[in-house]
Amino acid sequence: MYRSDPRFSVIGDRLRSIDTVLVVASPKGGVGKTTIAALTALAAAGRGLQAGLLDLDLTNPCTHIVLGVDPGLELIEEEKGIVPPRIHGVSYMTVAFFTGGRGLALRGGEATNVILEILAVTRWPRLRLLVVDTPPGIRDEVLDILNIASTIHHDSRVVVVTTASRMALEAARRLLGILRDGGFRVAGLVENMATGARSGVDELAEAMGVEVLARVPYDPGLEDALGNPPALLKTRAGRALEQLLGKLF
Amino acid sequence: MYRSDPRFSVIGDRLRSIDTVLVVASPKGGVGKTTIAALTALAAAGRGLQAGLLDLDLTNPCTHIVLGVDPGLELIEEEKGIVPPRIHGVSYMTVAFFTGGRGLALRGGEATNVILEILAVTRWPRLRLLVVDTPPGIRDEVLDILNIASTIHHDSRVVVVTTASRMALEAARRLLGILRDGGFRVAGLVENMATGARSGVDELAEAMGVEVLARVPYDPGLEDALGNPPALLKTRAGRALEQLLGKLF
Amino acid sequence: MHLERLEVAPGVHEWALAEAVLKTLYDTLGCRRVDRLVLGLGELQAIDRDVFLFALKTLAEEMGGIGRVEVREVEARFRCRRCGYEWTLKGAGLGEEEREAIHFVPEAVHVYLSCPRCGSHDFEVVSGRGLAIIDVEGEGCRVQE
Amino acid sequence: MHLERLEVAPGVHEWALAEAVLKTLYDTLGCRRVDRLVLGLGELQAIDRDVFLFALKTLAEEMGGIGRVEVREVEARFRCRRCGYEWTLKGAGLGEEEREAIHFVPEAVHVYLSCPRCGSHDFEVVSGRGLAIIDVEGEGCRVQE
Ligand SMILES: Nc1ncnc2c1ncn2[C@@H]1O[C@H](COP(=O)(O)OP(=O)(O)O)[C@@H](O)[C@H]1O
Ligand SMILES: Nc1ncnc2c1ncn2[C@@H]1O[C@H](COP(=O)(O)OP(=O)(O)O)[C@@H](O)[C@H]1O
Ligand SMILES: [Mg+2]
Ligand SMILES: [Mg+2]
Ligand SMILES: [Mg+2]
Ligand SMILES: [Mg+2]
Ligand code: NI
Ligand code: NI
Ligand SMILES: [Zn+2]
Ligand SMILES: [Zn+2]
Repeated sequence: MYRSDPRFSVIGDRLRSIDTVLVVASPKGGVGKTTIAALTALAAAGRGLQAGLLDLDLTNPCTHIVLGVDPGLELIEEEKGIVPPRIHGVSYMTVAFFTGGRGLALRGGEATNVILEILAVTRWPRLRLLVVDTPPGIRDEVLDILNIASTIHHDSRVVVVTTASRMALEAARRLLGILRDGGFRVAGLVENMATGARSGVDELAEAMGVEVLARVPYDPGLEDALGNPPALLKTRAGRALEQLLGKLF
Repeated sequence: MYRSDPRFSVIGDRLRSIDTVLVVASPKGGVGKTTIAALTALAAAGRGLQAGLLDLDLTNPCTHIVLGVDPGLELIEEEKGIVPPRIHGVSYMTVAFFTGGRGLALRGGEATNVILEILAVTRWPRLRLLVVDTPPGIRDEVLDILNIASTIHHDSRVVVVTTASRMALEAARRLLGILRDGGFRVAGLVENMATGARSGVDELAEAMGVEVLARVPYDPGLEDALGNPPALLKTRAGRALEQLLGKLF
Repeated sequence: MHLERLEVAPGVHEWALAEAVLKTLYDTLGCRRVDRLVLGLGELQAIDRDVFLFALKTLAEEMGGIGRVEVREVEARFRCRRCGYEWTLKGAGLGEEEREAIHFVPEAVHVYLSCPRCGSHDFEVVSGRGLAIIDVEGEGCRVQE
Repeated sequence: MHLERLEVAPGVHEWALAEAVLKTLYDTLGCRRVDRLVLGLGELQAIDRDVFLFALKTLAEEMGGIGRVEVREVEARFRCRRCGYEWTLKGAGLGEEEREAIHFVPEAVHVYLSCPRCGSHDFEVVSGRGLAIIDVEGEGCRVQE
């Protein structure tokens, strides 16, 4: 239980300035969690919504690569906690600020420590939306943010990202089963690298009783736009996220 | 330290029948670890080498999807331990035998427990090669198998898989840094979904002083061949793994 | 898919556990002879006691032998990491095959159980997981922390 | 990339820690008044003591106040999970910026240190990680396990 941890009691307060926490998840790597999480936050900010992005892929954070940030301590401001820097309008927090973007080998409970530390210290401004990027797997990082958000926050939702690949679908099914059993609020599925054809994603959505919120097409230009948010928002992938925002607000 | 664990002392014996342990790794998901690990084991068996495959992606195992196995207890044989079933000639062990392929939510040290349990109980036959598939991230599963293999086994090597994507390259760089510092034996890089052009993979290999062992082309037919090992070995990806085997033996 | 082995033999990874216990006693703890051994056997590790004790005696013969062995069952208890609820295996309604899976890999319990109060699969196995050496008496045994 | 904030203010997440300690005392432990408090301050959490104590006193005024506060430093010790070697922070040769990063997120130490014997970044932080409430005396404080 977290409750006896001195940091836990502060976290509820810290998250109070946030209307909606959106956890972007899938146990399968490479389906587009990071890309979709970062683009969703950028797209929301582009629409004038106060948006934040929190990278909880602690051992291998990648959102700074999408945002084009060279991560380091010089980006954060200490003021009775840490005020996250605003990157293209997005209030941004990542463990990479503290690791300089190097790989962080973490054991079990250490991940929980890092998450509690970061959540306890980060002073989010008023946000309409905080998007949380998570690592693949069903490990401490994912379990912690689900527990914390569903226990402490009044409006937290999970977006499950998948492609039409069988391995990705199976991974999404696994997570959706766990979310259903735990009564977590699932916003729905996002199909990434979609071809437009009806795919296993539709079958999965029906079987699990969730909605397909958006279909993000495969865009060969995305790789070159990494690190350049304005260019990213102009890719087909970036534009497709309007669909997701439309379903959320 | 593992040494005080009753299972640890057995593990050394269990791995003694194996000539080479090949750990397939990258902190980035979706770069092709699972595909390459499974295909390497299948290709080796196809060449008449005694080969094994161990899936350590504990919370989200996927090798059985590649091999076309419906995982369950009925596949394993108990005989003073567990004798792994042979699938298309590959001695195969996965946590999915015990979870029926469902998602397994694991906390920190629980992953270590599962790995020690499986390694202590599995009676590998004489193997020329055991390929180990690992989850993304730099967490207990990866750290454990690296520690165990490098401490207990006389010939363990790590293959780092990457694509030419910036996020994948950065992830590979992170892992290679950790492997170099720890003096782990790195067999080299495998470039997956390669286009044939010179890519960031070559630069990374030079910068980190490792070899590019193989280039596996992107093969749009791979998805349809999943679950069908003979068909998988005939894809361009399958054939490209000959290159990897050639470098290993 | 074709399988080259399909037979299933029942409950004999007891041998692997027995081997592990003996290795710990004779290698790790440095025992030269074991007179008395107290083991704590977690409920999740639902092994066949007779097979296990037979394996222990048989394998011990090649080493320094083994004296009196006492096996204490440790009840499985769980605590939800989301809501804090505690419960036990009794009445959790696990099927035969699920128990069999869990006896191989106790952590597989996270697949088959979820918190009776909030449904979370994220819970702590407070007790009853594995096999522990609770006490050992004999010659040369260095008992570690 | 353009940043809307680039200024850096030094060492004041002491306020966040002070707030966390007070919340634990007054909310979790149910204290109505705190007369004496003993804190263990991990070396990795290298906070500015004066700022921290000032924050603690200041923030406590809105609550039931705080009496005598004793802060004990706890040395950072590491143990390699691969080879078992143990070492301390002294002489580990960390730079200023590295220490600063670690003071925010102690686990970042895994990036900046590796085992002096085998080079592993996989080591245990045996002690000296965080901030712990070692002892508290006052009115209404329920001290938990
Ligand atoms: N819609 C898309 N079109 C083209 N490439 C994409 C798309 N979505 C993601 N990618 C690329 O796929 C790779 C994996 O995406 P990423 O967001 O890192 O996935 P995850 O976070 O789930 O591991 C990255 O190289 C990314 O640039
Ligand atoms: N060379 C390739 N050509 C086409 N698809 C591939 C190739 N390698 C992997 N894939 C596909 O990419 C996805 C991710 O591969 P996977 O092996 O699961 O990666 P990882 O294990 O690193 O997460 C899978 O859907 C897989 O079928
Ligand atoms: Mg990601
Ligand atoms: Mg920098
Ligand atoms: Mg994989
Ligand atoms: Mg089955
Ligand atoms: Ni058995
Ligand atoms: Ni500070
Ligand atoms: Zn619960
Ligand atoms: Zn070491």
